[in-house]
Amino acid sequence: MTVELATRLIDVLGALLLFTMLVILASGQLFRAIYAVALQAVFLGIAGAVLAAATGNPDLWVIAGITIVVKAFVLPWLLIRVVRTVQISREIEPAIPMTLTLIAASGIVVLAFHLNASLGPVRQTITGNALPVGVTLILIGVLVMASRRKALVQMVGLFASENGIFFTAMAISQGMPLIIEIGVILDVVLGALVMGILVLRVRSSVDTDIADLESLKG
Amino acid sequence: MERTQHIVRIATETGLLVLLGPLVTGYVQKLKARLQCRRGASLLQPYRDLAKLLRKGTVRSDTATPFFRAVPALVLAATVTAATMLPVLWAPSGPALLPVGDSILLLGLLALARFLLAIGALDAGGAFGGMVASREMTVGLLVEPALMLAVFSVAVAAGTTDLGELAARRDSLAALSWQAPDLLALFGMLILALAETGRIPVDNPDTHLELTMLHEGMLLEHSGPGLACIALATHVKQLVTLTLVATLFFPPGLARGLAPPEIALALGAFAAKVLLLATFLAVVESSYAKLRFFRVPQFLGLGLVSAFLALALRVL
Amino acid sequence: MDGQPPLTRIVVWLGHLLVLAGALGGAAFALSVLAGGAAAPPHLALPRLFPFAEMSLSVDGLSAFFLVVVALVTAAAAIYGPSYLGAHAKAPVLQTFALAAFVACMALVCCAGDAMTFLLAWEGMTLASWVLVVSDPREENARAGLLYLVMAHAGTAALLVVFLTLADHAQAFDFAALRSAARGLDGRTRTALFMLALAGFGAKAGVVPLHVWLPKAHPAAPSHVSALMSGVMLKIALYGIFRFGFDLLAPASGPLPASWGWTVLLLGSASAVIGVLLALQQHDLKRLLAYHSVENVGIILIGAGLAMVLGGGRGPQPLATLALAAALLHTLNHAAFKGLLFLGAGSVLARTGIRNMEELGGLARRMPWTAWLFLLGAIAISALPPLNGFVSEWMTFQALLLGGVRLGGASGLLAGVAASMLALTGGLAAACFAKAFGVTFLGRPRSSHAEHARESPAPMIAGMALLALACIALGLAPGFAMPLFDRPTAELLGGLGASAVVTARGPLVLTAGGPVNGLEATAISMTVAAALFALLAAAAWVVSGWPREAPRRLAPTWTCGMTPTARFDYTATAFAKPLRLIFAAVYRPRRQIERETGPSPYVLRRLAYTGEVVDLAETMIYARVKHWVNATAQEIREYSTGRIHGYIGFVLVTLTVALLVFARP
Amino acid sequence: MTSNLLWLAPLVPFAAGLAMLLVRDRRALAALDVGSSLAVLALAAAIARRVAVSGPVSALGVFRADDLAVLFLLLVGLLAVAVAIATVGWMRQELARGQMRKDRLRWYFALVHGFIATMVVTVLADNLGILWIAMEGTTITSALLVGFHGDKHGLEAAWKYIIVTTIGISFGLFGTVLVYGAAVAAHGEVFAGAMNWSSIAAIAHKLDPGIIRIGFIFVVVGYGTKAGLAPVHMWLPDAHSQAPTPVSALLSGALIKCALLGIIRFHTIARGACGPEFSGGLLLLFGIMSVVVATPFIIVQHDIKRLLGYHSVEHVGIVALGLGFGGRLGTYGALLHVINHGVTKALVFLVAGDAIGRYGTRDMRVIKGYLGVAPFAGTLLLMGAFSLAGTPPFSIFVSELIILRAGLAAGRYASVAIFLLMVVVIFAGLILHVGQMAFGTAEATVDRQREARSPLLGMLLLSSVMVLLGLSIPASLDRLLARATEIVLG
Repeated sequence: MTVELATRLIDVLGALLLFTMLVILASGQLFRAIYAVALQAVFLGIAGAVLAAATGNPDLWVIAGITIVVKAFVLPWLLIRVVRTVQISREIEPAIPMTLTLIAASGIVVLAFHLNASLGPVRQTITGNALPVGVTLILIGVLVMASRRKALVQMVGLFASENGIFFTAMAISQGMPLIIEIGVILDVVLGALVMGILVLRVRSSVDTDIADLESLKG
Repeated sequence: MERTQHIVRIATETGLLVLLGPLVTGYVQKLKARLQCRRGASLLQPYRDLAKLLRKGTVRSDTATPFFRAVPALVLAATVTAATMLPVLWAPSGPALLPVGDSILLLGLLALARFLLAIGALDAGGAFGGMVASREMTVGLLVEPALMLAVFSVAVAAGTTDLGELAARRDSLAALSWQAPDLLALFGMLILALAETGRIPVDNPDTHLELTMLHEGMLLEHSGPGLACIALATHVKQLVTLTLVATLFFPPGLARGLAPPEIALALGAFAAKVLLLATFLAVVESSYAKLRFFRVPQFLGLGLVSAFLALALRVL
Repeated sequence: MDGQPPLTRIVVWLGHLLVLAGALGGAAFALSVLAGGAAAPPHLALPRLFPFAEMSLSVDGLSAFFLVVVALVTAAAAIYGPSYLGAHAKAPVLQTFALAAFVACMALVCCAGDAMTFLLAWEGMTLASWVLVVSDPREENARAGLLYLVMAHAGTAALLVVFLTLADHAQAFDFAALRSAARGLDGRTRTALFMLALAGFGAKAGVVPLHVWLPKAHPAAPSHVSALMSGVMLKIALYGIFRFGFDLLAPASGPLPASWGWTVLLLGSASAVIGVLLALQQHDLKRLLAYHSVENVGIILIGAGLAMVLGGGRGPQPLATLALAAALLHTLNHAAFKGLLFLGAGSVLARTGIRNMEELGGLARRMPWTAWLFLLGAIAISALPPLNGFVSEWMTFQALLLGGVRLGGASGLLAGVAASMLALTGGLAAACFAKAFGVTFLGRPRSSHAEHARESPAPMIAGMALLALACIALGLAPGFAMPLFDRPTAELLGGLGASAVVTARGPLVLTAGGPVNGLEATAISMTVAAALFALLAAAAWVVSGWPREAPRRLAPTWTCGMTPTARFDYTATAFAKPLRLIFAAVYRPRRQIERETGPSPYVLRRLAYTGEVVDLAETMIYARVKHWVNATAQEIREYSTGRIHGYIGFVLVTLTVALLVFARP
Repeated sequence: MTSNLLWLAPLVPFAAGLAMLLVRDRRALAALDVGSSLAVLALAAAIARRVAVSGPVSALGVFRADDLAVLFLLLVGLLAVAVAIATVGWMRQELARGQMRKDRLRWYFALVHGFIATMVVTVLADNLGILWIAMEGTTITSALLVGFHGDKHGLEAAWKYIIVTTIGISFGLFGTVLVYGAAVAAHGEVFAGAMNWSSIAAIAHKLDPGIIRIGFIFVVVGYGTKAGLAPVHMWLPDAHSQAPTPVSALLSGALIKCALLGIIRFHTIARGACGPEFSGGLLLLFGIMSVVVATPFIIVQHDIKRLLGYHSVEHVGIVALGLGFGGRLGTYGALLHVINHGVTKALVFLVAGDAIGRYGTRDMRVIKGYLGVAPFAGTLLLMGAFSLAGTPPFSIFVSELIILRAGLAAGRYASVAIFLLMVVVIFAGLILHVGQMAFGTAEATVDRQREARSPLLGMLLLSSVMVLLGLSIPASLDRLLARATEIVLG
């Protein structure tokens, strides 16, 4: 596995990740968004494998494996279970008009790649377009959270932006130390669990979506 | 020796002012009567009034405090102490050996007399005392600053506020010869003299209608010897005011030494000046009507503005 | 102290005696320093509390003089306090402790040798007096206390900037370093710093645009504390102005920048006239006295401003010293008679529980000592001859006339305006206190409380008598007090001490060393004038009271034949009516009369009059600023919608903007 | 220099937390709570002595205690003890008032100790990844605590808290990744301890400024959200007002400071890589925005806890301002302000909690005459309010003075002017509200029971520290602050 091949593969995977991000952004159905996030995690795992092969760093294999197991299966399963117990309507209502979010998303992509261009010689250490793609994924993930009404969609957006971070982290010269990666993934899972508890607690006590509560202001 | 001669001089000048005070009032009353084609009381009538009052009994208000009895004596004392500071016959040569006071202290003492009279009027309680005290203080707070400004406009040129020194310098220094500021100051002083001596445009000395009198109102509750003291104080105050105007604006005629002809000349000059000003008072009294009280501030405002302009012109 | 448990009484008495001892000790120490002539000011280094600032105390002439002022009124208040607190106290022990802290802080501010001690003591003084203002936790006291705190804090913020800029240049906090650093600064920054310091200290001294808190806060405190606040705390603020104007920010040599002196002079004149005009319309005894503090601060500033203008060679040196001596003497005088008046008002409040003049009256017969001491204070504050108020005003007039006006040109005219303002103030003050004394103490009692008033206990009278004595002494023999000002004037203006200009031979004779444009001709002698006055008064008393058999009769006051009742007496509102007409532009009077008539319109059953006078500074500036601040705050508050999408949106926008703006090198 | 004190410090509260899950009785839980907090403080003091004697100490390659960390550790320890003492009495009152259910007590204490453990790890972490993980840990534990009461408002606040701060922290992670990448690039290959702050700070000048600049922006916005810098502060008033009082005290007092520590760590790296102007300028901007944005909300606020929340935003802004002014003085003042504000804010939160308990409402217009109801707590409330507003005899005045002087030294007159103006306006607003609360007369319905001893003890501990720091800065603290400043300035 030569370095050029790895770089080209990473670019392809980066493009695929961007595509799945746009799918989440444009999706009207909750389940479609959840499956897109799962798909994103799969691509992430593949990227991890590619980098592991290119750099021969055994840790990356472990990380790729964990990513696929946790992020592609555990978290989506958790989301789906919450959706089923909560029996809410499956549509995603936008808080901000769709056209506005699409314009913002494109602006973010332009900003990310412009930033990447302004970087100096350090760019070679990050294989391929990992940095701009990572930044784009993060910002569009947050944009999804800001522009969708439902709590679950916000969780989806959060997972998507975390995928962006992992993608860049792995691409940066053979990824972070193993225990850090595992710790981060553990934290993400714990965070998701707590969010799930909160959504269920509100649903059972007040029967409105937790994201609609806005009585604390001023 | 120098000091005793100085004391004798002051004593005679003050004695002169105190004794001639009632005479000037008598003269003004007489002149007013003449102008109104009446014979009028004799020139010595004020002296007879004072003598009569000294002999009469006193009626005192039941709400008045012991202080009320002390007011007449204090008012007379304040007015006569003010009189000691005026150069009537002699202009002092060098720095005063035993300085008593200058023009600011004089005006301060007159203000003290007015304050005590007002307190006395309030002490007796009742509507008239309060009303008159309020009006007298209002007139006072407009007249006092104007008088001070008029005196200042002359003092600034002379470089001192001591009246004796000022009169001495007035005729010696060429710089103090008559200029525009002096004219304005004199005009202002004459208006204020009317208010200070309680004459027609501001206050009517002869009326008995409680609502219109200003100065007389404060004497309402006093009687007997107390009233005599206050009446005398009023007469002396009138003469002090006229002498102040004379000292500031008509300096010639003040004697230097003790030679009898010099003193006679000084006495004559003093008499002429006082009679001139007294005539002015009488003429104004009989030719104007009394202003409604709330119009008086405009009238006095005129005096205040002209005094201030005198000071301003002196500076610019 | 009758109404309190024994233990509290002992603690309160002990506390106050401690304060008295401190005051006397302080006075002795200060007088020794003042008598010390050119000896180096005593310097005491304090323990190093803060690593970056070395704290020290140093008492030079100016500090010593202000210590004397503090000691004088504190002694009187300490004697007066316990018996006042007994009948009137909400938390006497707390008030005693706060009083001790308050006085200690004031003394510390005077003796502070460096910026850190000064600032700590300055705010400590504010906090201690705030505790005293709100010690009686009624609603309006809390609000008054709040306004006071906010104004004081804003003033301190200004001082902070001045001190820290100087400290930054000097890399040290003590005054010597600040002084040398200030000399290094260019003229413009020094003027900016001085104006900032003037604003900071002006807020605390109650100079006109910043005086709004004073009439609200001072009356709220217990009366002996009001006396301290009005008599002394305002002076501590003036001490600040003197310290910065003449000492810290002054150039190494030559005259102070002209703008300083004229600003202070004009602020002083404005404060004097507006203060007394507003005081005239007040019917609450203590508010009236508080407004008068604004007036007297104005008079002091006129003297100080003039000294700044004439100092350093721009005008004749003796006159600059005279102006400064006049300002310092008036500081002492005002401390004495304002303290006396507040203690008098406190004694009336303690006995009748009423502060409103309209409901008092006839107290002179029931509380003779308080009445005549209050009258003495009234004569002193109205600048009437025999007493000390007149002396300092006379000296200010001399300095204004012979120094200011003779400068000629525009500055001469400005001095002329100041002189006319000062003259007007004297007249207005006399009218105001004729009303205050007359309506409160004379005539018939207009309420049951006034009817049954009894004289205050001895310690309260003793407190008042001490200050009255000070007024009389300073009034009759001011010449002897002149050496007190030698050291401060010599230090601040250099050259002649005050007594050289104003010869201290018994009577106050204004002679300079040698003729300076005719200066030596003006001489008055308060002692001789007072002796003459007493002699003549005795003579008149004897003549009018000659033992004669003439009948003496008591009769009701003449009211056109009707039997007079308390309703006949002239009220304070009526007394001040002519002035409301004359100065309508300043007061903007508003009145409302309800007339309830019987069957025919001419049968009047009930007539209710409510009149109100407006403090222009308050309505024009403060009400508007408060309204604007609240309105904008309310507007901004609408933006926080509480929706989580907004929160996330802000995070996203902040990040993108930061990346766009800052990411590029 | 390794010392096993370092990994013991976080372990003690964590173990105590687990132990508490097994205990049901309130008194035992309280005893365990106070005991473990005292242990944390003791360990902190021991570490402080060790570091003072022999310089920075590290353990397990992951933890490292330098003077900066010790400063924050002492603050966390002190607040933990004070809050634990206050919780004893507070919990009894809450149970009596039915606010807290008995069966959920052990979860509450366990979560509080989990929260303290994660904060200790954050402070002691040398590895930036561990720092992030611990920060995420604090978010999770405190989110559950914020929503502990289970009412609608509590859950809403918890949701906003966890979502917004998790986004913020993920930005922080991305920033950490970038800095790590730059470090690896500068070093040529992955070296041992590449993610340790000490090693990165050592080679800071060799790092590529471009990527560090982007990384620092992500960190400032990320950890800034957690610290409550405006305009990303909006979750803070909601979370601090709905959390139970001791948790609010810990949140405002300690947690915000840990987030600031994160920013300070990266501030040092950024100073080394791209010079002091960049990171200082950014911090100054955020500081000014925080002070300006907090002011209107403080003036027209009606809810006492939201008022204190916004006040925390202002004071975080002041610390950022101090760092922004930079130089020895600015940093010294900022670090001192961290301590002062932590102590004072915790005190005022505890007193506010007592007042809310007694009056049953948070609306300051209803709470009247608190001085009459609870004299000691009322006086402490006034003292705390004056201290927060920056009046001298108290500590915050000293640190604001130093920061002001640094501002003037740095020649940034405009921001000093804005800062002073806002401080005066906030002074007016705060004293107006607290004055209304303290004075006047309380209605009859107010709970006038005698003040419980333990909350008072906790409050007195904090107020004594506040007054002590107000009147003087002890020599030992001064040395610690000086050394910490050296570390921050690199």
